[in-house]
Amino acid sequence: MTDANPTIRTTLRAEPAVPVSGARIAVLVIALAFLIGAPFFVYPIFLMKLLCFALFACAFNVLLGYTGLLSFGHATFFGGAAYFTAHAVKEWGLSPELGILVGVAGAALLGLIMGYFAIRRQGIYFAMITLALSQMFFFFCLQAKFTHGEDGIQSVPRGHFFGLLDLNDSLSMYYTVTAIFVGGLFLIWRFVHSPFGMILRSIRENEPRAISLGYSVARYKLGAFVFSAALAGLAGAVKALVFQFATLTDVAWQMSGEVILMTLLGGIGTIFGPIFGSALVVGLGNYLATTGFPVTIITGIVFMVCVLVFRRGIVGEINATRLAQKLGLADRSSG
Amino acid sequence: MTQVSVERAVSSEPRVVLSARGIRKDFGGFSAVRNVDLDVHHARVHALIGPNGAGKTTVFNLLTKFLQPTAGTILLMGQDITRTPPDKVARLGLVRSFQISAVFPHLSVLDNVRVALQRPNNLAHQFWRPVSALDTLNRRADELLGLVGLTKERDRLAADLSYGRKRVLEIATTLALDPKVLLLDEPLAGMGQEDITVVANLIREVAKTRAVLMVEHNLSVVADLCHFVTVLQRGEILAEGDYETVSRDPRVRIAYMGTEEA
Amino acid sequence: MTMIFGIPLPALLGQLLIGLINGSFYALLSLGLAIIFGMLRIINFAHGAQYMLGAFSAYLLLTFTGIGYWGALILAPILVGILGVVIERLFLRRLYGLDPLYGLLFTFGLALTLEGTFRYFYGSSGQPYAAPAALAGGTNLGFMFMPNYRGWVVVASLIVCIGTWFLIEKTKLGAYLRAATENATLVQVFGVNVPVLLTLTYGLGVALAAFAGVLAAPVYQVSPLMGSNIIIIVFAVVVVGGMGSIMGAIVTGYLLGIAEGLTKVFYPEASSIVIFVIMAFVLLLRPAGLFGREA
Amino acid sequence: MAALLDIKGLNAWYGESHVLHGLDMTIHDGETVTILGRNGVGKTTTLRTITGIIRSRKGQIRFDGKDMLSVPLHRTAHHGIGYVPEERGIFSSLNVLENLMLPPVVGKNGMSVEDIFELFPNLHERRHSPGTRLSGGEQQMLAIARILRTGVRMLLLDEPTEGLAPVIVQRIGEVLKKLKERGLTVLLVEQNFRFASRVADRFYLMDHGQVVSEFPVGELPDRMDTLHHVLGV
Amino acid sequence: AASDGKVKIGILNDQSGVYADFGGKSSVEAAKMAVEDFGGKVLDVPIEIIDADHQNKPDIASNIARQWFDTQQVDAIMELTTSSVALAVQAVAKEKKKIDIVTGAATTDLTGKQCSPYGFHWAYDTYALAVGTGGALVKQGGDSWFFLTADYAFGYSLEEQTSNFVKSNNGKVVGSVRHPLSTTDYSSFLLQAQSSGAKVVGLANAGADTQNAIKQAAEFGLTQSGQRLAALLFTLAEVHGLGLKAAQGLTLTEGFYWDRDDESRKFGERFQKRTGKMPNMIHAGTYSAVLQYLKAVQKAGTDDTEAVSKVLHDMPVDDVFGRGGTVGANGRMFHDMYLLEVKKPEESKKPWDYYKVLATIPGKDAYMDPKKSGCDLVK
Ligand SMILES: Nc1ncnc2c1ncn2[C@@H]1O[C@H](COP(=O)(O)OP(=O)(O)OP(=O)(O)O)[C@@H](O)[C@H]1O
Ligand SMILES: Nc1ncnc2c1ncn2[C@@H]1O[C@H](COP(=O)(O)OP(=O)(O)OP(=O)(O)O)[C@@H](O)[C@H]1O
Ligand SMILES: [Mg+2]
Ligand SMILES: [Mg+2]
Repeated sequence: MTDANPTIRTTLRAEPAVPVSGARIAVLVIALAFLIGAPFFVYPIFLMKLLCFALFACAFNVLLGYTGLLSFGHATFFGGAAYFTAHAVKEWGLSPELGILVGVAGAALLGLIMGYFAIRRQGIYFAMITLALSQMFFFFCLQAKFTHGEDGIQSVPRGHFFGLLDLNDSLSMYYTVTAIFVGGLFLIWRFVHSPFGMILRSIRENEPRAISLGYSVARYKLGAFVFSAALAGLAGAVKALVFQFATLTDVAWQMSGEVILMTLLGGIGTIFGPIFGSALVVGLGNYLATTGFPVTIITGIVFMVCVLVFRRGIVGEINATRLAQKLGLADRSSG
Repeated sequence: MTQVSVERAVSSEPRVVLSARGIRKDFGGFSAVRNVDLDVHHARVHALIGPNGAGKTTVFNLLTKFLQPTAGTILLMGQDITRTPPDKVARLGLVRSFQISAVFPHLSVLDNVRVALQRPNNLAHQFWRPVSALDTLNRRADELLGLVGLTKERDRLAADLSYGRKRVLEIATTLALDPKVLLLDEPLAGMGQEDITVVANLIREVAKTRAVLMVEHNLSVVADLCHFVTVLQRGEILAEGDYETVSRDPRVRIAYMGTEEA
Repeated sequence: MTMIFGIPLPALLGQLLIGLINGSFYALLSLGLAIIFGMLRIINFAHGAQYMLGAFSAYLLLTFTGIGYWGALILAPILVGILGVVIERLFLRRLYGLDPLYGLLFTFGLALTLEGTFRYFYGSSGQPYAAPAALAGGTNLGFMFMPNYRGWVVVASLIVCIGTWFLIEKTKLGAYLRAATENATLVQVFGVNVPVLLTLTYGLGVALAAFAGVLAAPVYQVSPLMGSNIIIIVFAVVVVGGMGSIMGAIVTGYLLGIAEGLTKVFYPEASSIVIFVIMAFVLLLRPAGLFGREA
Repeated sequence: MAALLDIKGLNAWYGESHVLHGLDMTIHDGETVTILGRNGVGKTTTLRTITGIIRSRKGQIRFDGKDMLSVPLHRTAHHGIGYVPEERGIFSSLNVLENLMLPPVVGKNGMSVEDIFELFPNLHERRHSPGTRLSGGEQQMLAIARILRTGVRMLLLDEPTEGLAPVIVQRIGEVLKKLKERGLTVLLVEQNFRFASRVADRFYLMDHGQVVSEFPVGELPDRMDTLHHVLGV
Repeated sequence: AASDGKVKIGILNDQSGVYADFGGKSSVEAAKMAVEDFGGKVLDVPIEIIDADHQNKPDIASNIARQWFDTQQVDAIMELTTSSVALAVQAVAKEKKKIDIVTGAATTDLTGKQCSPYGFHWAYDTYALAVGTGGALVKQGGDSWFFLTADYAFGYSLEEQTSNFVKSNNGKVVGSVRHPLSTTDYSSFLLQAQSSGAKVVGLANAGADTQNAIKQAAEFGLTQSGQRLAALLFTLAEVHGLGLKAAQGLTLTEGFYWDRDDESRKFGERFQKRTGKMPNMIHAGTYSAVLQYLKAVQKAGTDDTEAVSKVLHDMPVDDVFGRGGTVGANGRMFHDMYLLEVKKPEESKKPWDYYKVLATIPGKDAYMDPKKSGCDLVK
């Protein structure tokens, strides 16, 4: 294993489980209150978009932050699920919850296939393989009939959630999305801080040792990969319902780059970092759209600055401050 | 060093648990290991010594399947493991340590041991349960840490331990799996004298109920601890027998021990 | 006429040759990537953008100074190489010793910025650039009409590839570079000025990309996006060849170019993904790549 | 004898942590000097500070009369200092021969490749293998051999016997004696006390980043008690 | 009267991405020219133009569209480059009962299955391109065709529609080859086209793909050997990027050419002063769309969507772009299209003198009959 790199373990390091402190609970309560009240101040559809991307970034972070694997192909799961859900709801007439299920299952399946190939290698090889495979999927989507090429699947009906909640009402849509987001986030948190997550961490720390302890490393990595793919799919599926379309932009490799940026900006290996990161990226994209300043240049510069001076990301930097450590918001290892 | 320890474990049932026949490993044109036959017995400490580059670590890698042998067969408790992947071999009860210390640096000492305990206790796959589910392992983990004298360091990060202590931790982790056969690659290298004594005694203790195969350059420990010695040179077996026999062999003295008394 | 799989032999030969031309670009680009990765442990995502910069420099040299193709073939790689040197000095060197992922992410951002900038100033539809008069026209090879310029592309890329390979694998300089990859401090202790070496290496890799860019300018549209289209394919080439293997990068570049060319004849719909499919198979059968060094 | 290496009041830091606290040391031309000390007292750090790998340092280091503090890292070797690190530093992407030929020749009395292969026949046999495919002992030999070719005047050797078979340790001892005959100055860091006592002219005993005592090989028997106490040998 | 004291038009297009040259910032200029030409005020309230760069992302576009409609009192959105964006925004506009006029996207779905009572398609569509290049070129003698088709829905529909016209004009299609999107090297395909012996090689692709194919066709001497190259979606901006040397002899269809007559030249020159380049059909189309919208508001006497839409459907178009144009029940605007050939470098007398007009296709022939469009607004 010549590409094992010793620095990966020290620079991409995750927070260990920490006993819940008072300050943490306070932060959570405030966040929840904010989520509930937000649509009365901010544009709901923008909020929903934000939540979808935040969930996407968090799912991505499971892989990068907690397994040490940089996937450059996560758009496949995000955009793929969006297509599956859109198709299931529009063409098969499935209800939204079943549509989402189809999207998630599809993304998990894609994750299984891509993961099967990619986990054979580590580090940047892994990144490049996922990139190449997602490019294959892009071409598949481009050419497949059901995606309608560059038009995309349009006018996807939102329907009624569990036959009750009318999602065409933007508030009920918003609270549905919020519930899914919170649920997804909880799943991620639980996954990362579970016995399984513990094994993942040990693999990231020292793979040969984990093997010698009898763990079939490939299966654990694959498990993490599929989990991350499925949740990215959840985000994509919900997004398809929110916007009522699924298009090629979500499966293009630029989207994979964007989610990396979100995670990097917010803080790799932190639970809440990607949320801030995605808020910034999405907000920036929207804001720059009307300023006339080219978005790609700004995005590129943000990327470079982040890597050069800001590697821990927003939440990572906050966690590293004395105050955060004192309040028990931060973890033990990042100080 | 001719003294024989009185404490040597009496081998109650010297059955063969790990056996290799005619194993060979070629790297390109170069064969690092050739025609090596080995029998490792239950309840005995078996030493593998030899000059640097003789192929000791390679033999370890072959036995634990970290390397695939070019030829030969390996049996673990009668089961053919020649084609078995390394993690499976570990699950069958053949566990190794590494020549260069192998811990999980950013886990606490306790967690290092708990990770090893997770699998035998069926706590490895649960992604839906909280980590606190692992607290049931604490008792056993603390026991193991106590055994190697790491109780004080229980909550420190493994990375913060000194080299010698890391090696001790590695042994505790290995023991956590309760292996049938234990392969130790230079377990005492880099340890201070106190640790050497602790660990040597520990090896002696655990060997009462399992087989141990170890590579070691510290000949006084080998003399003290091992029931059987195999000397490897240039990938082949040069001599075998108990320490006295082997150390008197002139070929071994020339190839390995040197002319002076070690 | 001899037929192979229902394709006349001459046509097949023609397609093989075309594949080789395509492969010339892949080889040059993957060579540069492999060098930079091999020495700096950085996946140079900006390689495509630097290829584009090469082509654009040729165009700019022509428009603003009147320097034509031949001058640009020398000057553009030097200019872009110098830019590479500056980038390495100012930024990349801060990333050495970190996880290589950071290098990848940084150069990704760099690529976005470079492409964005050119798109901002030159639009997305590109700029015209013509082949030099000496290489205009074509030759009838019997089985196909071969534009002279394409013949030159093959020759030029072969020369540069072999020259670079020799420099890295067969000279002392190459040994320094490879050693510095692993332990730069120690090589410095031995008395070698490693920082300068690394800077030059990055410059060289970037210059190779720019060289490919100038070669490409008369064939492909000189456009800000030309690099981002090709770079992912080149990544796949490098994975197939085995990262860090110079020879691997070159040979695989040509081979995959040919494979792609043939796919365009037999099953054109798949020509965009054939390289990725090959990559998947190679990974299954030889995870280290065709030429990778791994036990 | 002239002082070849003259160190006064040397302090060195790893980031915040202060490791060397005013170290004094003088090595004369042609001497073999061994630094003894327990794990972590700063022996390796001393060598790394002399070569300049550790840049946050204060005090005085003079080599052959020249101030070394301002010399950039890649010029140290050219002044005549060769370093064999604890972890050996064999390059895996280079084969044995390339590893051997890697350091530029900086002085005229370097050994020829033939001499080196005669001294280490193993290396000759494996000369085309990748460097790190050698066993630990072979790598150690290669690391020493590599510096001998360059013709430095002074060799800094960090624990050359760690993890080596007794017979090899013995060979390295012989090599060091031969080097001494050739007039090389050697500063050796060793934990293997028996080995050190065979090759050294003089000893420094270190503790807490300082030299705590210094004595010639002749005084060794009288000092055994202190050494027992400090080193646990 | 205007509902909120002003009439506000949003230009939503790609300003930094692959289609930036299609319309981009210059289209905003075109829109402003229309406002000026109209007099800056309508129904005594000021007219305001705002714009945004949708980066080719439908989600950003639909977000902006919603915000414009809901919080910024935008009355109509125009241009909407690329079909995924156009369809998404048209859906939003329909839901919000607001007007959208598409000039930047090609898909006929906008006035077909996904048509909207408030949605209009102004400049061109795949059908018109097919009629122009496919139908008109056969009449000029190009009666055997070989297609180089981008391997996705857009390419297929261009190829299919074009071959229909080729066939219905008694031409024949001798073959076709599909190439993946973003292919850089076309030589294999060009060789196949060459050996097919077809008189016309039709490029059913777009953007950089078309440009590369044309450039390499010149290299392989396709036109010298008597074949004719026809680009199905190509505009002046791209011809400019390619240069006449590579583009000469190319046939294509556009809905506008600045050097058509005095009126268009005057418009072109004004536009060039402001943007540095001559307008293509998208720029001119956006100009026309804005102007016509303002006229409709004026005529309806209100900016109410229903009323203005009705006027837009009924009122003939008469401006530099849409001379004698009419609007169908499905929102399609019918106007003349031009079959154009790119001049040789030596034929070009002045900057931007790029085209010879081979034929004019009257509006009623250029576009699909609304009855056949599949739009359920057409009874
Ligand atoms: N890279 C480093 N960063 C921070 N502290 C370090 C680093 N390397 C060594 N140290 C610390 O500096 C002190 C001296 O280390 P040094 O390596 O010089 O010891 P040594 O005497 O060579 O020990 P040994 O016999 O184990 O090799 C030790 O306490 C060690 O923990
Ligand atoms: N992956 C490999 N490829 C090629 N040669 C190898 C490889 N691994 C080991 N070797 C060679 O095989 C021989 C035996 O190596 P091994 O590491 O087994 O020695 P060892 O007996 O453990 O030595 P030491 O006591 O120094 O650790 C050495 O000459 C080494 O160079
Ligand atoms: Mg070994
Ligand atoms: Mg040391």
